[in-house]
Amino acid sequence: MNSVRRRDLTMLIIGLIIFGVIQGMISGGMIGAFWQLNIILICVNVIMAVSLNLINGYTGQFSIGHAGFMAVGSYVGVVATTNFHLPFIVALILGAICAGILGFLIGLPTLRLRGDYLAIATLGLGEIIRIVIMNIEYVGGAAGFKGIPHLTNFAWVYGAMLITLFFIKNFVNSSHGRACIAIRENEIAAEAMGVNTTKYKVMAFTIGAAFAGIAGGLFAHQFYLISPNSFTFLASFNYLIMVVLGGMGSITGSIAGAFVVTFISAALASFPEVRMIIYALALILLMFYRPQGLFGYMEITNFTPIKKVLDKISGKEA
Amino acid sequence: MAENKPLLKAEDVSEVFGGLKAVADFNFYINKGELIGLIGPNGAGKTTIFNLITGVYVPTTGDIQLDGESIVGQKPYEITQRGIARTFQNIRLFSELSVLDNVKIAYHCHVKYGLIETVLRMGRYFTEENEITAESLKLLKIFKLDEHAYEVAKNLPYGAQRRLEIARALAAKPKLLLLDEPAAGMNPQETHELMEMIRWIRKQFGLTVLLIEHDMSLVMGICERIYVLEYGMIIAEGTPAEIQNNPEVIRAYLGTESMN
Amino acid sequence: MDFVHQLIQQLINGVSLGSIYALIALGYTMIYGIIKLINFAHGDIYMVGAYLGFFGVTAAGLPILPALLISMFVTGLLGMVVEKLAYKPLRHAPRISILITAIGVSFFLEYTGMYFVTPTPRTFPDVIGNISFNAGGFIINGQQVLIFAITIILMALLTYIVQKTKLGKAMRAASFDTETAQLMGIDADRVISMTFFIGSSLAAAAGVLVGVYYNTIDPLMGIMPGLKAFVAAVLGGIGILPGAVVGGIILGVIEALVAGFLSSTFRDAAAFAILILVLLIKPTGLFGKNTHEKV
Amino acid sequence: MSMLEINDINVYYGAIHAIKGVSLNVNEGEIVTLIGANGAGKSTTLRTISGLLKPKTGTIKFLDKDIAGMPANKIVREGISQVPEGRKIFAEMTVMENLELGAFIREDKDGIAQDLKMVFGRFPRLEERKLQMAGTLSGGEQQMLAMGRALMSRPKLLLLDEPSMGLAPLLIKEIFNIIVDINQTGTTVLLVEQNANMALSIANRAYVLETGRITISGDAKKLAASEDIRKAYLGG
Repeated sequence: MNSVRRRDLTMLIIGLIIFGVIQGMISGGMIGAFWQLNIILICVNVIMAVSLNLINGYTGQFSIGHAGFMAVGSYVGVVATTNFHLPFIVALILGAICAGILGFLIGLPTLRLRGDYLAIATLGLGEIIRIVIMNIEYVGGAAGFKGIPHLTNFAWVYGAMLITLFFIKNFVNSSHGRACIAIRENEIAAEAMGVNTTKYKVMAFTIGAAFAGIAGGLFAHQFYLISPNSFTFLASFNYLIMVVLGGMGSITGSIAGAFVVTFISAALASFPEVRMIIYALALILLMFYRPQGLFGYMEITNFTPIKKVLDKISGKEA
Repeated sequence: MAENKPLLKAEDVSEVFGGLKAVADFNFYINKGELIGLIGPNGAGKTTIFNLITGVYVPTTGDIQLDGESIVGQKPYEITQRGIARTFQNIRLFSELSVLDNVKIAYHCHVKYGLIETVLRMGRYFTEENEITAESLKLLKIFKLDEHAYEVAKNLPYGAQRRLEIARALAAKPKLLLLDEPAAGMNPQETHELMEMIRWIRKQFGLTVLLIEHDMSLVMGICERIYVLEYGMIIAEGTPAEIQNNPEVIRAYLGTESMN
Repeated sequence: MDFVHQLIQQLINGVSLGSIYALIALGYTMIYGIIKLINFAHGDIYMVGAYLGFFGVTAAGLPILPALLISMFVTGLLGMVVEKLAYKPLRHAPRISILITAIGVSFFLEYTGMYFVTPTPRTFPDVIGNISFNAGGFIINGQQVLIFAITIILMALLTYIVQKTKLGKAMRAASFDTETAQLMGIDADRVISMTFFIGSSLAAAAGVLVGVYYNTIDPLMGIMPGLKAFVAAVLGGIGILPGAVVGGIILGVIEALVAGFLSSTFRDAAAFAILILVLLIKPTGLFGKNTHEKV
Repeated sequence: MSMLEINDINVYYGAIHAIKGVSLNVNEGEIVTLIGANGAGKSTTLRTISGLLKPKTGTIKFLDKDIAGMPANKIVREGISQVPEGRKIFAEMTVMENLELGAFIREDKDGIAQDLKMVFGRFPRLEERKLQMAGTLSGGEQQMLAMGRALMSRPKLLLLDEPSMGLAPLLIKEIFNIIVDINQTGTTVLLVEQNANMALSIANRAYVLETGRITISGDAKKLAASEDIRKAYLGG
């Protein structure tokens, strides 16, 4: 059996063990409601951060309107479950498809822009999505959508997170992913090496948007009410901070970023200003001293001791 | 003549930038298997010619044909897929990636496995990935870079970066290789080795090569035919010996005008 | 007749709003022109300016004009400090790093501001009184007159500085070609510093005027106008001063029309839609020239 | 007397070792030319003197003061002015404004006015076009503007980077006549040129640069007569 495939299996088993432990603690009443909510938010944020990382970190397209796609997934999802009584899984998939299609439609023209122009354009698009939703009476307008069934639980978000992680990990470790990374590294050289840069930029954008849609669906069904105010560009910046903090181009980094940011947010929930000042200083200092983020392009599986253990388990010969 | 159709042919190609003619009525051909040099003073339009051939620029007028088919208007990646690969004057490596990954990326246009096979890790994914890695390592060995395969490209010494760019271009499996100042910044020893390497890979890979170079020892040493460009126009064509003694070329390089 | 009347009234409102955008956009454009940075924090500089004006009028009991001038001066200094501390160390870093830093600075100003002045909006005192002019049925109020007057004076002053003074010439030279400007003996760092000073003080003026116009200020007030002023700068052609003014006014007018005839909730969407359209159709803006990327 | 003394400088562009141990000197009143093929490092040398690049090692002494590593805007104040490669005029400013920028470091209004007259005397075409945008000038006029602009700082040493590039032969002759004239009125000149014959014909001394090293140096007239230069350019 191929050692790469075995390693995947090992990772999956580790993932399931972690799931078992946490689920057990939840069932056993060892984790209170507050931390239960935060664990769910961490998983949702991991999906958001990893999917944004595919666009920003791996493909190098600076997008800061990710909350817009999350909003689409949320609203499509809640309409599907609340108004059409569709199963949760179908609602999530529908949300992902709609967000993905929107990502595709928006990405096609927008990704011609570069760097800071693209950043502002995506920010604007995210805001437009939010404002449009705010003006649709059918979904409650500015007041928000009420009466959402509480369908999200730890098992759902954890499963979705694992799927996202495996999808994006496998994607970036392939010729397709290398094409995206090549665009980030040097677009002109990538094109000269035969990479259809437009295609891969749009592909990354679409995949990223679709996963944000799933995260949105999970997020929305955690609460009784969602409103367009949950998806402002401040929310987008939150995801951006996770990605930048963890390392643009590292999945491990995004996971770590989502953890840290969610924890800080929870811990400082009653001091919102202090929390934001800390983020602000963290961003600035990071750019001064470690612009590549905590993990840079590294994955946890690349660190020698962990790699050795993994190799041993998966039976790879030295 | 029919069986000896040129691999690449440019007919009356002109390129105008904001009213200025960067290239004017450019005509040339390269036969299969040739090693051609393109030289000329600074700003003569040499790199512009490369950019026209590789689709970075679209000619204002004229036609460029590869194997008898026009490639005008095609995107750079399409032209690469058709068999033209290049290096850059100011090295454009994927500098944060490993040496090996730099080469692996260039196999991109030959990969057949699709998105679903990628994500679910099935079918051709493993066989093709293994092949790519093996072939990349082989290429790196040819360019004496195999020991650096897992180093980050930007940490390589300058001469090695130049070699890596050539290795990467070869990974795209081109018929025609364009080298833009491959010896720039190299010392004479490195230049000499590079010369040998270009000769060798041409034979080994059955390549046709077009190179821009300022280092005359290299150009005169390995090119079979040389085109000389000045102000976007070809002023001379011939063998190295002919070019070195061509009064037009000497004028272009040294200037004839003198104050006394 | 009613429609025409409403249209003209909205145009008046639009131009006054647009003048404020123009003042902020000028700073954006100047800073972009010289260091190619979208200064995300520029809108927050404007917020600081508004608060300084507010405290000048309330705590210090100053008349509006001295309060405006002091606010412009102090905010200008703040702009210089921000550049020195946050952007200068990254002068040669990738642009994305500087952009992220700018986002960080923006957060820092917003929430440090919030920490000190609380998130509660403040009511800007009425410094003009309830004056309004009725010209043929169209209402122009005192605040609008003040906005027009100050904007015109500041723009005239800026034009003079940029066109006629040594500093202005140095600024233009440095934003066209920093390296060659240095060969002229121009100290690029100093010119960049001065550009931040001028840009920030214009934003401060806009902040104070907004306070006077809308009577209310809060620590997050800079976010939207900041983004919109950026849209204005892009619309006019980023880096081009008259472009920023024209872009600002066009944007103000379009917003007023959208708010007046469609729905005020679409105001912000209109601005972003304009941004995206401009970027897709003519990324160099109304006054910009096309440039060629060197390979 | 030696005005500019460069001793064993090494300059890098990232990983490229562009200038390898170059030493040269320029005496007061001379025209010295630095010639060589494309990419030999001529411009790099000039840009290092004017402070746009910093040498990793070595010294650059100008009038006995070490200026290596000094920022470019300070070096102008020491009395070195550069006409950059490709002219680099401020295209979106008027001819007049370009010349005013040339005098940026000066405060003596009368002296500036006097020099402006001198520049217009030397380049009458610039006076005719003084209110025109510099970008609308022809290539030759732009070269004249770049030279005029450099003269406005009243330099002791004028650095010229490829003044002949892209110009028609007749114009090149005109430009070189002016260089000789500028030199005769007391400005020392260091001239970088690809057009070797032309440069050698007006220079007192010459250095030939090949891949970052000085390979030949000596009297300009003698070099002009030798075969070495052609070999340096075309090999063989």
